[in-house]
Parts: sequence; C-alpha cells; structure tokens
Amino acid sequence: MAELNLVEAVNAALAYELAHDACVVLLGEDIGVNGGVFRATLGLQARFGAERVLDTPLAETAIAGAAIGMAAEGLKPVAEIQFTGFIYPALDQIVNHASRLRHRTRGRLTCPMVLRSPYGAGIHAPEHHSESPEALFAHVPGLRMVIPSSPSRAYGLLLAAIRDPDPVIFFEPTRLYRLFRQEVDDNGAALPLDACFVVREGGDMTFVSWGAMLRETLDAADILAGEGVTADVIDVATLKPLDMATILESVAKTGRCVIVHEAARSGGFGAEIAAGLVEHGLSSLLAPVQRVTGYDVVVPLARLEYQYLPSVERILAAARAALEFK
Amino acid sequence: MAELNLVEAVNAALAYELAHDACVVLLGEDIGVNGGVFRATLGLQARFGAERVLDTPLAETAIAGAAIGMAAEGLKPVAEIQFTGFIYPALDQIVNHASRLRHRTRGRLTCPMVLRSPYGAGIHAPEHHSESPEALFAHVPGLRMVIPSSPSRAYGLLLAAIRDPDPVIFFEPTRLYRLFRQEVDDNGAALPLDACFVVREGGDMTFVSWGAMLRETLDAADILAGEGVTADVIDVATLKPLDMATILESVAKTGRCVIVHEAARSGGFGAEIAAGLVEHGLSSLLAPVQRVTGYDVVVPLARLEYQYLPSVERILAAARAALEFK
Amino acid sequence: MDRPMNADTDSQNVGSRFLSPAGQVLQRLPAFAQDPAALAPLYRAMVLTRAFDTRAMALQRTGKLGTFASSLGQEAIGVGVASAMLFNDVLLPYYRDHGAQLLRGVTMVEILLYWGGDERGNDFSAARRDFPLCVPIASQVCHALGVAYAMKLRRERRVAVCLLGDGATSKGDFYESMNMAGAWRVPLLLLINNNQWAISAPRSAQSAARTLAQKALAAGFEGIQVDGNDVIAVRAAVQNALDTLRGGGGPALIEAMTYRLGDHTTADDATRYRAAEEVSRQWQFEPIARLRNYLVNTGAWGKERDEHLQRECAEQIDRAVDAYLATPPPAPAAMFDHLYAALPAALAPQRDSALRFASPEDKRDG
Amino acid sequence: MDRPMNADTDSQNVGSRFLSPAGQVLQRLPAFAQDPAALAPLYRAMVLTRAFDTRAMALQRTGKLGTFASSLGQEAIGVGVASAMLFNDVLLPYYRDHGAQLLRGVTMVEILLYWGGDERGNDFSAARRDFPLCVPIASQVCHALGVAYAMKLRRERRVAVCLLGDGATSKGDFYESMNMAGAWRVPLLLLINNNQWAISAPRSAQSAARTLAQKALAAGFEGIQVDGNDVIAVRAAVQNALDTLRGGGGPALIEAMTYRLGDHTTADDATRYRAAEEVSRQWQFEPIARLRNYLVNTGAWGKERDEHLQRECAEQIDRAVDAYLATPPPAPAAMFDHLYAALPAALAPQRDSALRFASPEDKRDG
Ligand SMILES: Cc1ncc(C[n+]2csc(CCOP(=O)(O)OP(=O)(O)O)c2C)c(N)n1
Ligand SMILES: Cc1ncc(C[n+]2csc(CCOP(=O)(O)OP(=O)(O)O)c2C)c(N)n1
Ligand SMILES: [Mg+2]
Ligand SMILES: [Mg+2]
Repeated sequence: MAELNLVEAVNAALAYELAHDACVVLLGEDIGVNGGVFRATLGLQARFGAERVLDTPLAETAIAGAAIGMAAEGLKPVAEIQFTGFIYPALDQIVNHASRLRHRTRGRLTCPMVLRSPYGAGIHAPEHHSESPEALFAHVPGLRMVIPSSPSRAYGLLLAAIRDPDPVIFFEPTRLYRLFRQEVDDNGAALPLDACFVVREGGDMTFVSWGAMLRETLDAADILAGEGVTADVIDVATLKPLDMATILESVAKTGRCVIVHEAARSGGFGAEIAAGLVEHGLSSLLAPVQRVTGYDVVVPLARLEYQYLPSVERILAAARAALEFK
Repeated sequence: MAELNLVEAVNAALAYELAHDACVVLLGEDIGVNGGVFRATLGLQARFGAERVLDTPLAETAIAGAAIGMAAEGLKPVAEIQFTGFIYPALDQIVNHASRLRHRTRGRLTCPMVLRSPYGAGIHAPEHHSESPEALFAHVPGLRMVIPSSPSRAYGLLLAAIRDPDPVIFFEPTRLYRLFRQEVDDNGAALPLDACFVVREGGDMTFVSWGAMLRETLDAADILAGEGVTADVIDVATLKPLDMATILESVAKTGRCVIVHEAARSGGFGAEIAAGLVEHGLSSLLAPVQRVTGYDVVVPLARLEYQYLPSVERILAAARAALEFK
Repeated sequence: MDRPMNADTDSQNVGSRFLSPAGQVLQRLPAFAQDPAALAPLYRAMVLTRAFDTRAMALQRTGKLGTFASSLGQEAIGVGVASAMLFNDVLLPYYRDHGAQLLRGVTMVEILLYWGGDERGNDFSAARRDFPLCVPIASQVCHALGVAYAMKLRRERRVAVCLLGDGATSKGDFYESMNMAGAWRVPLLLLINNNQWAISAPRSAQSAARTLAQKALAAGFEGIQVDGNDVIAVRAAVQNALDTLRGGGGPALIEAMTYRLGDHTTADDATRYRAAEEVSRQWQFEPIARLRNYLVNTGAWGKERDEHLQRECAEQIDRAVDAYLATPPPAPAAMFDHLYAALPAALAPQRDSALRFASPEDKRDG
Repeated sequence: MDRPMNADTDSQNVGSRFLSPAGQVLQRLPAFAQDPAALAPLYRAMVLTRAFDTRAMALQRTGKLGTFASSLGQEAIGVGVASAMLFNDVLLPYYRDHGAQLLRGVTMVEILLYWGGDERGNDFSAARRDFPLCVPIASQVCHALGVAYAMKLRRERRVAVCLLGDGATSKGDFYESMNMAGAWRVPLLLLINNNQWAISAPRSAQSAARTLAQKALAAGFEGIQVDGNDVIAVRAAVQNALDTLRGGGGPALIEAMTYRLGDHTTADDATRYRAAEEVSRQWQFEPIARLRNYLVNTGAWGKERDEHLQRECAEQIDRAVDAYLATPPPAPAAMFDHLYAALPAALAPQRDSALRFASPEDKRDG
C-alpha cells in the first residue's frame, strides 16, 4: 500500500490497466513526453510506448471522435481533455455518437471509452480553467458521469470506468489533485459505477455532495458533530446513472437534506437529486431540501473564485436552516 | 391581424425586426435563397438582401462564433442552427464566449445575439433531428433560454430575444411549426423574457410545461376539466432566467404539481423546477411533484418516437396520482 | 484569386477520367477494366442502386418510408469505392451512401428499416465492422481517424474508408481529423462526393478553394480529383490509394466530381434554388448511361441483358420491400435495452412505465 | 512526403526577411524602415514588452500574479502587427499577445489585473473595440470572422487582425472561420505566431503540412511566411496585407516564424520536453538583439540610449506594478453585476447571499 494523492492515484490506475489490458490506449494533448499538464500520465509513455500513450495535435473534437472510432474497433481509449473548459468542442461527438453507438447499432458497435478531464475551481488558474459542467453530461442518455472525491475512489472508479463497456465521462477535481494523500492499494480492484458512497453515517441530517466539495461538506459535518448533530454524508461519485435509492434511504432516516456542489445552481445536478427527493421521498421530508452551490454566474477569475465556491459557512448555514425547520 | 402558424410567426418577427433595425442580420445554412429548410426565413433574403440574410458554409462552430464577433461589433445577429441535433458544435462558442463577453469585459463588449433552432421530436424526421437539449443551455450562466409554445408567443418572444442586449437561445418546436394557426398581430410588440405565462387558471393542481408538450398538457387539463378538476397551466417560455415566483404562487394555491417536458428526465429542466418547489414551497406541497418526461434514452427513430414522447395518458396518470395523493 | 465556379462535370476539370460522357475510352484502361465483361458487376451495382433509389422515393411518397436521400447521378462513387475495398476494411459512410453499403453486404431490408425509422437497420448482418450512415455532417471523419489508428496500432493491412460531401469539407471535424491523420500517417482514405450542392449551397459558396482536393495540403498530403461519374476512374483511384495505404503510406484524399441530379432529400425541393437547365445539362454526364454506352460499344452488353437486369433488380427490390413492410415495429423496450451493456437499475422503473403506456397505434399528428 | 521538421529560425525557410540574425540588411528596406531613427519606436516597444514579461514572471514567482504566458523571443510579432494597425481596427489576440496590446493602448495595469485574476483588466480604457486575450485555443478566429463581416457589411475600411499560435492551426475553429472568411472575402488578417511549440507538442507533431501558411490554400487564398524574429519583416508583411484588405481584397494569412524561448507559461517546465541546446541555439535569432545590432551599426542607437531606455521601461513598469498591487479586489457583487445588462430577478437572492457570505480573506488552500 502506498500513500498517494489523487493525481498519483489516477496515474496508478492508468498504469495498472495499460499493463493488464493490451487494448487500452491513452490519447490527449501533452500527455506523452510531458506526462500531462498535471502529470496524471507521468512516465506512462516511457513505459508503454508512444503508440499506446499518444500525444495528439490540438483538436478536442478529433480527440473525442477518434476515441469513438478506436473504441468501435475494439480498443479501449482513455482520452484526456486538458481542462474541462475545453471539453465543449468534444460534446458533439460525445452526445451524438459516443452515447448512442451501441443503441443505434443494436449493440453491433460499442463505445468502451473514457473521457478524463481535470475540472473545477479553486486553484487560481487562468480564465476557462475552472468549469464544472458535469450536469451537461449527466443529462445525456447513454453516458456514465463519474467524479471521484479521494485518491482511493479515483483509483477504483477510474479502473471501473476503463473496464466499463460503455462511454464514461470522468472528471477529476483539480483542487484535490495534490491536496491530501491516502493509502491506496494498487491491486487493480475497481469500485462500482452504480452506487453512491456513504462516507459518514449519522442520524440527524443528510449531506449529498461530490468532487472537491466533499471536503467542505465533511468539514461542515465535523463542526456539526462537535455540536452533537450527526449527519450522513453521501459521495454521489456516479452522477449518471444515479443511485437515488441510497440517497432516499438516508433521507427517509434523517428527513433533512443539504446538497452541495460547485457548479452553478440553476439546472445543476443538485436539482435532479432534489427532484428525486420530492418525487419519491416527500413524506419523509421534514425540511426544505437545500442546495448550496456555485452561484448562477460565470466562475470568476482568481480574485473572487472563493467568493463563488460554496464555503463551510454557507454549508453550515444551510444545514442549520434545515435542522431548525419546523 | 393575420392567422399565422408558428413558423410564419417566426418569419413575421424576423421580417419586422429586419425592417425596423438596420443592425439585425440573419445567418445560417440554407436560410437565404431556400428560405430555410422549414421556410422560417422565406422571402427574407429577397426582401432584405444577401448581405443581411446570409447563407453560410456548413460550419456550426463558425456560425455561432461569427455571430459573437458581429454582436460585439454592434450588429444584432440572429443565427440559425438547422436542427438542434447539430447545435453541439456551437456550444463551445456559446458557453465559453457568448455567455461571458459582457461579464469578462465588464460590459465593454456585449453579445446581443440570438441562436434560433428548430427542436424536438414528433415529426418522424431522420436520426439526430429530434433533440431537446434545452437543459444544457438553461444551466449556463449569462444566457437566456426561450421556447415558445404558440404562434403569438413565438412572435412576441422572438422580437424580445432579438432586442435583448444579451445572448438568447431560442428553440422552436418543429412539431408545432404547422400544427395550428392563431391570430397574430404583426405590430412589433414583444413579450417579456422574464415571466412564465399562466395560460389557464384552475384551483386543483398546477401543470408546468413548455414547447410542444404544452399541447398534450392542455389536452390532459381539458379531460380533467371534464371531470370537474381544474388546473393552472403554466407555459414556462423562458427557462433561464426562470420565473420561479409564478410557479410557486400557483403551487401555493394548488399544492399539487405535474411538470411535463419532452427532454430526457434525468438532469432535465423539470428537475430545476421540482427543486425550486421543494426548496421554497415544501409546506404547500400536498403531493409529490411529478415529472412526465421523455425517458432517459436516446430519442428513438420514427417508429418508436411516440412511445418516447410524453402522451396525454402519461400526463393524466401523473395528474391523477398527484390528485389522489393523501 | 478567382472564385471557384460550380464545376461543370462536363469540363476538363473533373480530374482523372477513363470514359468520356459518351462512353468513349480516353486513355488506357486500368487492369481491372481491361475485360469489358468484368465491368458488368459494376454496371449491375449502379443499376441496382438507382432502382433501389427510385423505389425508396416511391415508398416515401406513399408514406411508407421516412425522409430519404437519393444518390441519383452519384452511383459511380459508392460502387467505385466499395468494389475496391476488401471485406475486412471498414466503411464509414454518410447518409447518401447506400450504394456503397449494398456492395458491402448491407441488405436492402436493413437500409429500408433505417430510413423507415427502425434502429435495427443498423445492425448489419454482414459488414459487421462498418459504421452506420452518419447524419451529423463530417462527424464520421473523426471516427474514421480512430478506426484507422486502431488498424495501424495493430499492424493490420486493413484500411478505413470515409465518405463525405462537398459541404462536409467546410466543417471542423473534417479538418481536425484530416490534419491528425496526416500527422499520424494512418491508413485512411477520405473520399469526397462533390455533387456540387449542399442542400441549397452551391459549391462556389461553400469554399473559395479552387478544388476540394487541395484541402489535403493543409494536412500535409496530396488530394486528387477524379471524374466521379466515371466508375472506372473512381475505382482505379480508390484501388490505387488503398494499395498505398496498405503499404504504410499516409492518408489519402480523393475528390470525386459528380452532380446531385435529384433533390437533396425527399424533404427538399431543389427547384427553389437551382435552375432546371443546370440539372438537365448534367444528365448528359451521369454514370450509368456512360458505362452502358461503353459496354454496348464493346459488345459486352445489350438491350436484352439490360432488360433482364432491370427485372432482376426489380424482383430483388420487391422481395426486400415486402420483408421491410412486414417487419413489425420494434418493441418499446428496445429504447432501453441497447442503451447500456446492462440496464442500469435507475432505468428499470422508466422501462416499466414505457411498457405500461405503450400504445399500439403509431400516432402521427405532426 | 517528408515530415516537416521543427523549423530552425536560422534556416532559409523562414520566409520574407530584411535583417539577418546579426542585423545585416538583406534586401531593400520598406519605406517605413528607410530612416533607422523611425525604427526606434519599434525597438522601444519590443524592449518594453520584454521588460514587462520579466517583471510579470517575477511577480508570479512571488505569488503576486497568477499563471502568466511570457512572449520572450516573440516580441517582434506583437510589435510588428500592432504598429501596422490603425486605431479603429480591431485586434483579436490570444493569451500571448500583451506585446501587441501594449501598442494598442491597453495599459500594463490592465494586463496585470487580468493575469492577476481580475476581470476589470479586460475593460480597456483605450482600444475599446479590441477583444480581450483569448484562452480557448483558436476560438477567437470565429469572432474575428464576425467582426470582419460587420466591417464589410458597413462598408468600412477597417480590418480585423487575429493572432493565433501554431497549435491553434490544428483546430476546427481556425479552419471553419478561415474557410468562411475566404468564401465571404472579409477584411480579416490571420497572423500565426509559429513559435514551434504548443506546450510540449513540437510543430512537426502538430501537422504534416510543410508550412502553416499553406493551410490557407484550403480556404482559397494564399498564406505567406515571414521571419517572425525580424520586426521589419513582420510589420512590412502586415502593412501590405492590411492595405490589400482595406482595398476590398479577401482575407490574408501570415505565418510568422519564431521561437518560444521561455516556458509555455509559468505553470510549465519546458526542460521536460525539449533540449536546452535547442533553446540556446535559438537565442541567436531573437528579435531584439537583431534590431539593436542594425540600429547600432547605422549609428541610430547606442549604449547610452539603451541604458536610458531600460531605465525608462523599468520606471514605467514600476508605476504599473504599484498601481496593480494597490488595486483592491473586485467587490463580490461584481460576479453578478456584469452578467446581464440588468440583474434578472431570479439572481437577486443569490447576489444577496454572496454579499452575506463574502469573506474578506482570500483563501488559497489549493
Ligand atoms: C452538422 C450538421 N449540420 C447541418 C446538417 C443539415 N444538413 C444535412 S445535409 C446538409 C448538406 C450536406 O451537403 P454535402 O456535404 O455536400 O452532402 P450532400 O447532401 O450534397 O451529399 C445539411 C446542411 C447536418 N446534417 N449536420
Ligand atoms: C481548446 C483548448 N484546448 C487546450 C488548451 C490548453 N492549452 C493552452 S495553450 C496550449 C498550446 C497552444 O499552442 P500554440 O497555439 O502553439 O500557442 P503558444 O502557446 O505556443 O503561443 C494548450 C494545449 C486550450 N487553452 N484551449
Ligand atoms: Mg454535396
Ligand atoms: Mg506555439
């Protein structure tokens, strides 16, 4: 067992699968010699060759589309989009093709590809480097949308994503890449892609979150615990298809739910969870479901980005409102 | 006053604004000589010249991006994407630029453009011609997302969209283009872009819908009315920014709400409305909020598309469940 | 710099050509075409394609088929391309390429099912690795790049053949993939069906490039033009390109000059934007009469054989149409059952709902 | 076909050039450069750009600026371009173009604010119609097309000038816009800063095209190469192109051959992917020493003037840095107040929340 940070865990999962499955290839901008701008692919080209760890010209549409062609021909491509702000040119290929290839050919051609991308704000990066568009992908039938929130979940979920027979969008929170380390057993064990993770159990309320925001959410839960209030904390991890059952079960117990995500609120994926609660869990709700999210604004440049990001204070305020609601 | 169908109303609004504002230009594939594949721009090139009604090469990224440049330089471009299934290559320009130009330049440069696109299923069109991706745009800060559901609202909302100083995505339900006619006064009067329309009033429940699905929703309301159950029917019209106040007001009165949309359910815009209800209207809810939507699948080709689309039966079943809930 | 004119397929500027519009031999024929009798299968395939087109249009007009894109006048392209490919190669067609598909072994029933609104039409019983028809313009070029890369990585001698229209050459997907293919030197043939129109946009409005072939220069390789109404020229150029690709040569691009004699699709009315004279003039150059004239001149073909062929095609098409019309609609559950390898738990209730509300009638209020 | 090599900016293949790397005159100088003294402003602008770059890097290293993209070695491009433009033209830069911006009247404080994470840096006090720096590669080319179209529609004699990198030429946005610009014959100049690298991707891996200039052929016009380390050559080519554009000529493309002497940005470490020798060799060709040598040879410049200029630049930069560092952060409400022309009612509660939870400290746990 090694102590890995999140980006090292990504690297370990990629290396494991490259070593164990000859069909796996990586492609993307600067992922080869340079090892990726975040070093997620460090050393992989040297180890597995430039034909399997492939530097591409600068063209996101072709990266995504070529991955679809590779996948249909039996490879298992893992494509990297350098930052999620540059993923939009890939969207057409993902929505109109990757998500549909199995369906439209009745399974004759399939698309076992992964599209990885560092995402989220909080590292004082330049413009267009702080986006959280997971809701766009979580709305597209035929995709899986996966977001790890820790090194060990990054390792296990990425392995699962590569092995999955269908296309998986895999967002890696840049803010967590080097924030902390965790024991990760590099044993090739995958995690399930159809389950939320209950990362803490409590009885008084339910927190639901994913990605980097799980940190602030857990901090808030800690503070509440110090006040004698215990919370379930759920890491959604796989947004699509969503394991709503686990969330409903928790809220059936607690009656109070706060959803925390970094993306803009309106039409964010938190809305889907809140909608699921009011559709299937209304009678157990003791308080309005609160969403603590990024505001419905463009993610500001560095000097205001932490005014945009949900803070522990905002989460606590929402939690208290939920707890105090009669 | 003339009896216009929806596509004629679109044409009338475009003609009105071309005639009254020299800054307005139209651009898109086949919109000139051919008058658009749905004839939405019929006769406009002949009347206003090929420099203002501009046939473009086949390139959606450049169409959207060029519109941004035109808008920043003081024109008011109205760009057409031939079908919404082909809008994804334009998304990068819309998300990364159109929606942000004002914000990132502190108002120095602005983007008063409209992106029109025929959308939705139900006309037995070929593959990729039946999409409803409004939720993607409704999640993007800085945009307006507008969908008319009748000729008169198409006319007034499109005028408002062209006059709006910010970028507006305007989806026109193809299924309604020629389905019915309505008196439309071609007087240049715009409708508000920040309000839902209560198209029918009742006391027992609330229907919320938009676009073509408003038809089935009204049919369902009719049937219920025949049974003595009266409903508010709300045409959302402008999904972003959302006039949640009108919806909350209605549900405060009725306590029961059914949301109907054509797009896939998961992460669809109905989720945002349901979330708004459970956040701000929980105490008035007498029943779970129901969503009647397209399934979370690829819109099927013609032979199954009406199995996919919400039917009056499905809406009625949801309404009855809401009404009977104790 | 001159604005390009919509090329007249009569002009000298149609690239490599073996048969004149009247069917005269213009230069030494390639090996495969030395024996006129050996050309009969190509002729047959073009005739079948046109007969199929005609029937499909009739089905559409009578409400028995959805929107359909005929390949009228462009039959030499699909036939020229597919006849030069090997079984194990991969075809990535666009929506006007059922001619090529037929030669690849896709059945008429499958093609009709697809245009009739049934995804089962894409589950080809043969040609299992070929891609289905592609509607989003030029998006298939990216897939072709990936397919070709996979072939190269595995050191196979297979090739990917991607078809696209003249309008498609304006799109970023085409260019990005062509550029990457050039940088990676993958076994990819791009074949442009330059039928002079993209719906109502004439070739001249699509790009100021003198030729579409020269667009390959932007990706570092050469493109060539061929007379796309001369099936011998198309096949020869494709065969030549595929030989080079199998030998490890980089990508290739062929611009086949032809003309869309029909409407864009059954949903289009081309009289709105182009002159009837232009179309009737172009009828002189169409590929089927051209090859027939040659074959008849050489004595390898005659009226009787032609009538027999027409009957044969009609019968084959009859059988396919019957089978198509007899195919019941897909079960509603099919919407769910092919989306993922296994149905996610989250979708099960929706699938149940679809079955509960499944309506037997096909509502068409649109 | 040969794979292109990463061009050595020493070689003969850098296109049009007036000064040798050593500052020798190679051909008759253009009119604007006849009087050496008239070149001093160009020299000054390049020196200022480099001094500004150096200071910005230092600010970044000490945590007072965000990620920054230096233009080290490429100063002749921004200066050559901007000095040939008229005030009313529109510049559409990418992120490495503060050199051009400075000449356009964008202030150093504004540039620092932008890279320091403050949108107010894009609210240029001068150059009000110029676009801000553009980060999504090649996306600005589409805007430039639209800007140029607006100029053409209004029968103005203005032009749009769009800068982009060698990597950007692989992207669909570049190609789609270039193609449309060719079809529409708009007054657009595309200027490629070919600094041989796109982060770690060398020019040779980016495209098999022998030159990037030839990519314009795909859009129906001609591209030219110039020595991008020779400010006279850049300015002459740009001036020439702009004259043509103002006269109604179609779009133009210039590939300026140069070299990125520094890291891609402050977040990059170029030693990971390129040899130190390559970089030190390229230092011989950089634009500032070249012009200085020429000016010194002609007697128009000397050591004292140079020292004076350095001091002058340092003082100007000092003042800008002070003003930048003294600028308080934007108010949290700014997130909301510039999004739409008027704040939508739906956003008012969120704005209130932002004000309520506004935290004075700048948390950086990342
Ligand atoms: C990305 C995209 N945009 C628009 C369309 C609508 N459309 C369908 S066919 C067509 C013209 C294509 O012309 P061309 O590539 O020349 O092929 P042809 O139909 O002439 O064979 C257009 C604009 C589409 N299918 N895909
Ligand atoms: C669409 C997009 N993809 C990826 C990136 C990340 N990125 C930033 S700069 C760069 C390389 C650009 O190279 P080039 O165009 O040659 O310009 P240079 O930096 O060399 O001046 C990349 C890949 C981006 N900004 N935009
Ligand atoms: Mg065509
Ligand atoms: Mg570069």
